[in-house]
Amino acid sequence: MPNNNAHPKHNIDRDRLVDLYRTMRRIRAFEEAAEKASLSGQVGGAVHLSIGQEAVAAGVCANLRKTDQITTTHRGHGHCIAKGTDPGAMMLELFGKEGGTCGGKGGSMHIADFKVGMLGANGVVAAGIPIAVGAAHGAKLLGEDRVVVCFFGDGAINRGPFMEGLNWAAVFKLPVLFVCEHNGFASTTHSDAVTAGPGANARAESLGVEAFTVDGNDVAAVDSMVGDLIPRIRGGSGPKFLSAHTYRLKGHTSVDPAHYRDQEYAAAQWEQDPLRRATAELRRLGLSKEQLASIDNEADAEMAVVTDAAEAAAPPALEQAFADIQDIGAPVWREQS
Amino acid sequence: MPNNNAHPKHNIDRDRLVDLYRTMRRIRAFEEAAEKASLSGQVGGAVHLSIGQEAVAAGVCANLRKTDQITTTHRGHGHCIAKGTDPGAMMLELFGKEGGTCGGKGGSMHIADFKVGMLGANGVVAAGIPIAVGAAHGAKLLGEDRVVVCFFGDGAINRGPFMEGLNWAAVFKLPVLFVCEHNGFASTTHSDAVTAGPGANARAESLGVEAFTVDGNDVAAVDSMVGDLIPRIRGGSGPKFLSAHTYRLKGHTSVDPAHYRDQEYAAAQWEQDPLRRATAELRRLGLSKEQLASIDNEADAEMAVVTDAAEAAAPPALEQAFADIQDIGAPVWREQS
Amino acid sequence: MSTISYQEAALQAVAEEMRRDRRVWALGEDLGRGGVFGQYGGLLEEFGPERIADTPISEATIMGASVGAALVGTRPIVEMRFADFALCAVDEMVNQAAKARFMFGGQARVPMVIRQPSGMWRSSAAQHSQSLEAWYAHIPGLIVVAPYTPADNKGLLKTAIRCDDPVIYIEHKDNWALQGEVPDDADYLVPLGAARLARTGDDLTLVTWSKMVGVAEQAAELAAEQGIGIEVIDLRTLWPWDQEMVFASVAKTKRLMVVHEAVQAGGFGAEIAATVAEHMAHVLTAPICRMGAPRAPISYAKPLEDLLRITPEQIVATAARQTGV
Amino acid sequence: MSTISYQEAALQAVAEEMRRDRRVWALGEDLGRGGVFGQYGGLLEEFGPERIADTPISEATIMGASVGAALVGTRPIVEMRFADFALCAVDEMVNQAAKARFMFGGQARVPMVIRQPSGMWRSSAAQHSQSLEAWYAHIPGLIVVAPYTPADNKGLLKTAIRCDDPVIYIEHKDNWALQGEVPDDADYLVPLGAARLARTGDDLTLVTWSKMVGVAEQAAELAAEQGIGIEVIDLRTLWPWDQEMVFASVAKTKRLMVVHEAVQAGGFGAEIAATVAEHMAHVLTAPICRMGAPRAPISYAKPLEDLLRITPEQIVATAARQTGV
Ligand SMILES: Cc1ncc(C[n+]2csc(CCOP(=O)(O)OP(=O)(O)O)c2C)c(N)n1
Ligand SMILES: Cc1ncc(C[n+]2csc(CCOP(=O)(O)OP(=O)(O)O)c2C)c(N)n1
Ligand SMILES: [Mg+2]
Ligand SMILES: [Mg+2]
Repeated sequence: MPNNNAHPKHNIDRDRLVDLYRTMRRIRAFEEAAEKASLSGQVGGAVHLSIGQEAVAAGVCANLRKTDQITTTHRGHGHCIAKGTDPGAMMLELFGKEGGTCGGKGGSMHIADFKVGMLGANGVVAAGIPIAVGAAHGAKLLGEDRVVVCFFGDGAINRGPFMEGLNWAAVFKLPVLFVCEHNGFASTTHSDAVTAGPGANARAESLGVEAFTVDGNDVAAVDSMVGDLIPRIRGGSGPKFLSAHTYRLKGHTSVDPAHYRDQEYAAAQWEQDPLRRATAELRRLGLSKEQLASIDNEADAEMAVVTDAAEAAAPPALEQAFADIQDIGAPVWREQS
Repeated sequence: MPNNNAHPKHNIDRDRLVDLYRTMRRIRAFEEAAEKASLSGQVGGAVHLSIGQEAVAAGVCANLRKTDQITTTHRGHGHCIAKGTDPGAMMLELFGKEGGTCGGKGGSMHIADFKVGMLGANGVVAAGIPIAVGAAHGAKLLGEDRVVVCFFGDGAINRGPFMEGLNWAAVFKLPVLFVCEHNGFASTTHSDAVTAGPGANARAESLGVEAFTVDGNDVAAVDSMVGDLIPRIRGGSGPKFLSAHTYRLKGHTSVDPAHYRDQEYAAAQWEQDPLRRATAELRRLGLSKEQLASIDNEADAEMAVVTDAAEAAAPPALEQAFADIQDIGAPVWREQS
Repeated sequence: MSTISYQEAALQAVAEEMRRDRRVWALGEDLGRGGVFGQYGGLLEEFGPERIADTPISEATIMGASVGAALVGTRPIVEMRFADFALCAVDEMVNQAAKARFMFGGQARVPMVIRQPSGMWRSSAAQHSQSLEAWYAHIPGLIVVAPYTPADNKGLLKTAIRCDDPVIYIEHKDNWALQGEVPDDADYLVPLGAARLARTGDDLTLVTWSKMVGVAEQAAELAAEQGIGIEVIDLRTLWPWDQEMVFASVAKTKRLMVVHEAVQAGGFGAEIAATVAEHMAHVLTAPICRMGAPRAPISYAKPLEDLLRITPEQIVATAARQTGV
Repeated sequence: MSTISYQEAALQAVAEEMRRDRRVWALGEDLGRGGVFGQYGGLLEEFGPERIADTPISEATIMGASVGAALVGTRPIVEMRFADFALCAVDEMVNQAAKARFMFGGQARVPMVIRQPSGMWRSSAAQHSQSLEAWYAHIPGLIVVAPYTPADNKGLLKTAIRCDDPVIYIEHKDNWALQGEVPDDADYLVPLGAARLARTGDDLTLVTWSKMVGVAEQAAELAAEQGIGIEVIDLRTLWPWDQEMVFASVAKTKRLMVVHEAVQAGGFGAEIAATVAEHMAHVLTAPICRMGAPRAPISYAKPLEDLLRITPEQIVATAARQTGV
């Protein structure tokens, strides 16, 4: 049995790490802005932050083509940005405004951006798994050269569609990379407490899907591992599974103080913040503090601009409430008093 | 890792094997009668025969107490008889008559007999798994000393509730024995063709449920293996999983000629008929042809009697169509023209 | 025109559409052996296992993977085997397939046909006999079709396959053998949302669908002997339903009866009855009347099962009361 | 009597019933931290993790295991978190829980309460906002309850827990904070199947339930200023529903309006409207009228979401048309 749990030796190129860092920083800046807007009430609905988990999004998506596709979850801002979705359109979506990725009709949990291969976040845990598998099935049927990456959490591996979807991908030998972001929590529950057996990888292997593990807070490690896996999947070797171990530095939603976790442990986890670790590595590779600060500032500035724009933007036209339901049998819009 | 795949050495007592043989023979006789009644149109609905798989039912249930419980599937006649359900009531049920296990309202796919711990067959593949797990959960909550056995097929291991149910049983450390009857088929499909990975046991182990394999056509082997497992489960060691390898000698339903399978292979499988194998073993242990024939004849006679009785029995009173729906809000029976 | 069965008509529809459009494929359990009712017979031989895909027993993923495959441009025909098993895939049908287009702001479409063989059939008992069309009619984003004639099963299935939105396609299990004249034309399409006037009559409008159309026609025949003219409307599509035809008929007959096999309480008949009550109360000369099943699970024993079946005689008796004849 | 919230009332009901009957337990995700809306707050401390059970994210098995646990004599309270997630457990609810008693010929009972927080709530979008009570009312074997007042949320939840049949228990997410007088009595029970006359009036009977009761009461207030007397009936239990009270009220007012948050097409309002049309056409002086949501998924953006909310003003305008004032 190959040792799938070893971290690949990575000797990352400085420019590549700068790019990965920039992606992570942009995700962080976006979510910090989203968090503020959520707490101030400008953004409605539930907002799930991936702060602390950015290395997975950045490291995975850096290895994808624009024509490749992903599905994600309720905690998907990072995956969207890393796959190339415009944060401006995303912020408009969070604010429920015209010009949002979904015209303001989906919100944080339903961001989608088909033109960059982002097939949708999902409000139902594990529901994106069969959808990703089906997208890969579709690619195979259409003879299109695409890989589909399916992101989900450690809580999702206890839902039936997880097992069904992996078995399906293996039976039909589909080009899917399953990425389980193991952040320790299923909402306010420690995922360990409700998950039996040796873990996600054993489940994947038992379903015929070769499984790998990576330090999900080490962006270079994720990049290297996925850089190895994607060409194999593209080459027709069937689905693969990757467990990325990380930590959710914030609560389940923007308003969850997460009192249920060991506060000392949680605080200590900030040492493992993937941004902090990448910063250290970049400094080691010779990047100056000023160069790093300029990336940070650029990201913050970008997100300040999109937030201001989202605040100022118009709400969707009311008739959008009845648009894009179905071609026949949908309600007819009538201006109301 | 313990070698769970070895057949346990069994040195079975002759009397015990006679009892197991008798159970198997009664199941066979019941199903041969049911098959005839189905083909003649006296029994409606779908009838799924377990002919060739009797050793699993007999070998497992011989190790259960009356207070222990089981759930089964669409192919459950054998499990019912082995658990102690009266074949007379079962045959009445198949004929849709008064006095049937379910008053004629369930039919072959919904036989239940709570007084002997038979919690129900099920028309939905894998649906019995969470129900069995819940019955065990209930036993634990109520502090009752019971083991629950959950029977299902190799096709069921591709449904989500299979995975969810096993994880649940392991998380809550419930007294359940999962028995997967691997008969090679999921309806008309070879189960291998739609099942990825190394098999049911690997799936179970990955979910934290220790798994074992047995030759499901060797009733003494099943008996011995389960005789070992049940006390451990009863002792609080948590759920266990058993794959019983067997073969469905008939079609999926009584009317399925099973043209889709290799006819030569299928014919050869009759050599492995558990009844035939037990006969040989009993002969080796000194049972005479006559003694065996008398068991066979007794079983046939018993089932002839119950079939005649079922044929002659009255249909359920019409008002039963509206009975036992719910205490309030159920339709009121009115004699119709 | 050829005289073929309801089942053969569906088979023709699928084969023709698969020939016409490479993106169309079918998936479900046992399809390679023709499907559980033979309604895919021979398709594997023509189209191969990629497009007539045998699946694991994984209803949630049959449905969910179809949503994904539809989102990226294929056109899956999803076989659920029995409508009852679709209950293992409701999140995928209702939270995903029905909502994706809207929720994503119109970026993508979900062209899929979800075949759900329905209804009471030969003592199949409570878990293999349900008629749940009312559920799907209640869900925004879904189209609901329930053909009765073989011709409609060809024309509507073809239209459903060409439709860019998800369609719940309900075939009645008791109809597979029903024979009828079916156009041979590979472009024979029946529009969604249009009812079929099965029989004209002056005294009472009877709206129904699926297998009950045949029962209603028999009832109309019997009623005619008693001098009651029943106009039978075969709704064919439940959502959107043909209000225009129903209203026009009620305007003429001034009486409405709705008949369906499904449970009456909360059945789709309630929607039709309520809509007519709201809009046509002024023309009605008799109270609206619904006939559906009692709110009871379906029994296995034949006499009990039969008790839940609506008969032509019951319809005639009710029609006689309603028309005062 | 104490003034407490809808959420606290439910908490009281569960705690009291768990004290009273050791067989009662609750299971679902995150219950140990009080549940997603705090409606289980503090119960873990009193009853321990066996009876306030944190589960995996396995809706199908939360439901299915509860069926098994109910069949053997426990009385599970099943928390589905959002009604939308119950769609991951429909086989278990509809094919198993609802049918087991009947299908097994009355050998066993399935006493379980399935809590489904429902309805639109703070821009929760299409997958966290649905009202699907009509579905469950259509299924034989299920009881359906949708309380509006805090007192009813105590009394009905207690009755539901004591009920020997499966109960779909629908709490409106926008109601959690609603304050009201609630009896302290640990034996305060509200009977299933009995509606509540929320307000009397002579001109129009308005039947509604759940959060819409409050909206209807506001509408009645406004309408009274215009001289229209609206009688508001809070149905509370949808199946079985209180025909007697509705019929008596319609006999008096001679007009019926049904209002619900759920999609109007195929909503439970259709059942009430149809039943009244069938039985009381002779007394009605105006057409029946339903007000429900358009058949559209629920948008995230607040102005679009609001568009699907029925307002007191809309009800008054409709009532004015209906009563000709
Ligand atoms: C089917 C379903 N059940 C429950 C929920 C509520 N819920 C939303 S997120 C979540 C936790 C998910 O945990 P995990 O998969 O690990 O993702 P994470 O939040 O950690 O990113 C839960 C229970 C849901 N959205 N869908
Ligand atoms: C959820 C569901 N899907 C499909 C079916 C139809 N069906 C009945 S039995 C069966 C095959 C089951 O195979 P297996 O679990 O191996 O049991 P076996 O028939 O071999 O005993 C299928 C697909 C069903 N009853 N329920
Ligand atoms: Mg997690
Ligand atoms: Mg099998």
